[in-house]
Amino acid sequence: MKAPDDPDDGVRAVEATLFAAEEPLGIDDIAAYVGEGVDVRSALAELAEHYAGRGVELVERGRRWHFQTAADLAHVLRREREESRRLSRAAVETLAIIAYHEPVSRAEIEAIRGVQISKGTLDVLMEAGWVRPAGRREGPGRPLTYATTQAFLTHFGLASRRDLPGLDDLRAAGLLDPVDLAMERLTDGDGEAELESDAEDA
Amino acid sequence: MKAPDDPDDGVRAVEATLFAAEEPLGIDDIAAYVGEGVDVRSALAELAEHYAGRGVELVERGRRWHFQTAADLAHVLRREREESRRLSRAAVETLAIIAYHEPVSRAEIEAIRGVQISKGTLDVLMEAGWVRPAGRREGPGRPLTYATTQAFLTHFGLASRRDLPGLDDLRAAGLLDPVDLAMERLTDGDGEAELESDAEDA
Amino acid sequence: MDDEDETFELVRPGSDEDRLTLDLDGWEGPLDLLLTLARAQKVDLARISILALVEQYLAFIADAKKLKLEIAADYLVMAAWLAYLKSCLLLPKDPDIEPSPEELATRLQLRLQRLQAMREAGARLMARDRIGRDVFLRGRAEGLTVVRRATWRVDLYDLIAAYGVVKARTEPALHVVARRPVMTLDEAIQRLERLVGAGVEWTALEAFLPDTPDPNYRRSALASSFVATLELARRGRLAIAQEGIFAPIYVRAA
Repeated sequence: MKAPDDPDDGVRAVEATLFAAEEPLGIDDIAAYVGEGVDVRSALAELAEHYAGRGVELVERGRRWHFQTAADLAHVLRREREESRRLSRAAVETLAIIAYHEPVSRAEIEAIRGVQISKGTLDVLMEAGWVRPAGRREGPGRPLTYATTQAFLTHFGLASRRDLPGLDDLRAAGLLDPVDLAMERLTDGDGEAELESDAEDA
Repeated sequence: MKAPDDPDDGVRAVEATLFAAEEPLGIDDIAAYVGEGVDVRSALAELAEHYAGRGVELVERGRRWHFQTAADLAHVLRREREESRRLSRAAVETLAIIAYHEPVSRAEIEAIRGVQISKGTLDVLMEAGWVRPAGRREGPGRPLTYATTQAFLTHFGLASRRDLPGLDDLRAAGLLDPVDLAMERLTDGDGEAELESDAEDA
Repeated sequence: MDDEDETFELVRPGSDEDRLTLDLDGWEGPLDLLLTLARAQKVDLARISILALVEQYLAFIADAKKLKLEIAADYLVMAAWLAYLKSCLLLPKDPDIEPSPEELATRLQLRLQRLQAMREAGARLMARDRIGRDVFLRGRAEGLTVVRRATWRVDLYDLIAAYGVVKARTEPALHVVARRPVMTLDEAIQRLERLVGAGVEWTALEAFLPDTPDPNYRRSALASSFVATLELARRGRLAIAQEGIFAPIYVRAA
């Protein structure tokens, strides 16, 4: 029965492990299950190729791997149009600001949006598991900063933060720099501005 | 990128549907997802053949279909992890009482300890393989008694229970001096889970 | 008013509320409102006319007031600031004003650009193939199991020491108390009361301490006797005198 292109047992073991897993696994996690003798990295490459173009695909999200259905089959699988968790506009903007600026303090988020963050906004994002506190920044007031999580990458189908849509363009246009810095650039004209991460004008 | 043997969209839709399904699906269930145009039966046959010999298999049980990891890989999906843990003080005391007084009932252990033992304590000792049930004692209530095992002797490097130091030996070694012992326990400080505030102070 | 109609539509797509009941809740603050108005100019934010935008904002607020809509304070603060900016922009240039109105206008423009950029980024993020909406994980994953096997760390010494503790705990240990080199408070009170008697001479407290070679007992006696003097003084039995902090303490019968 076995065709010549049938997978070896190492590949089969990685395949089964990822199929059975309830959450995305890193290479080390997989290795802990399949054992020493298996080259997990090359098995993953082989599997990704094998599943490409099928109804189920192997994807990497922030150095973790999982199987998911192919995006173009969404119409088949979508049971209801309604999104289970519909984010408020404030939450969407806040999430985008954190993702594109992380680590970023609350004051910086508020400076960009021009309004205070209402109480529930960050909570909702943290509850969804997309945002986490990312330590305090050295400096006046030692503000707490926020960053996105592994689950954020997984949920939004990003292999890494570099995959954020339009990230390079935004960076090139200076739109991720604070207003003060952009102002300095405009007035100096030489583009050599000192990086100042602290809050913009109110 | 597409190889000639790549699946058509009908097969892909059936594949994705079964992958995402929360329970095994009958042919009608699948058809309800993938729509009229798909020959579900032949798609299933194609998928079953495709997955044969892989780490994941398509199986039919009572006219319902689902994916499952290959049976021969079951051992991969579970792994053991050894955790070195410190035995709680309650467990050590209970073990010591059993060793010195076996066979001994739970009520007797509690009488000797002067403190009740929690449900899990004996379980832990039996799970470790050091204590075994040693029959019921004739008398009121016919209580179950406990004794130590060969594994207990092996672990503690004892040829037999007679090798345990007697009370005189303990006294000579200062192990019956309550002040010293209380001090030792205070400085031990390994965060006992069991709360035993009574009877410590001399 | 026609302009504003369009604006309401822009901001609140799908809103079927009667427009007369609209207030400013539809906007996430004055910057958001400004951005909406700016986008109605249908030009690149980089080339937008700040002056025209200011006019629009002020007109909008004025209309909202006419309709007696509730206007939050921060919208009014922004209106006041924009009115100031407008007057500065229209007046002849005054080089002494820092920052210049042009700089303020540019800053406003930069802020609008940044908010706009993040709004678009958020929309693109939400439009991605998201798990549970567009792509799906395995519905009934078997799950991976980790079997934890505990290996217990305990040695023979722990065992016999534990037995010693149990025995010590359940056997009465009276001898311990008797051996303690301690003078109790009661003892000290009785002793001091007896020794001071009716003596009216000021006498150092130390003079009343027992003659003992054991420094621990002496320390205990000193502590107990000191507390005893306080207690006896409270009862009106003796008087205490001390010239300064840490100076010798004197007592006599009261």
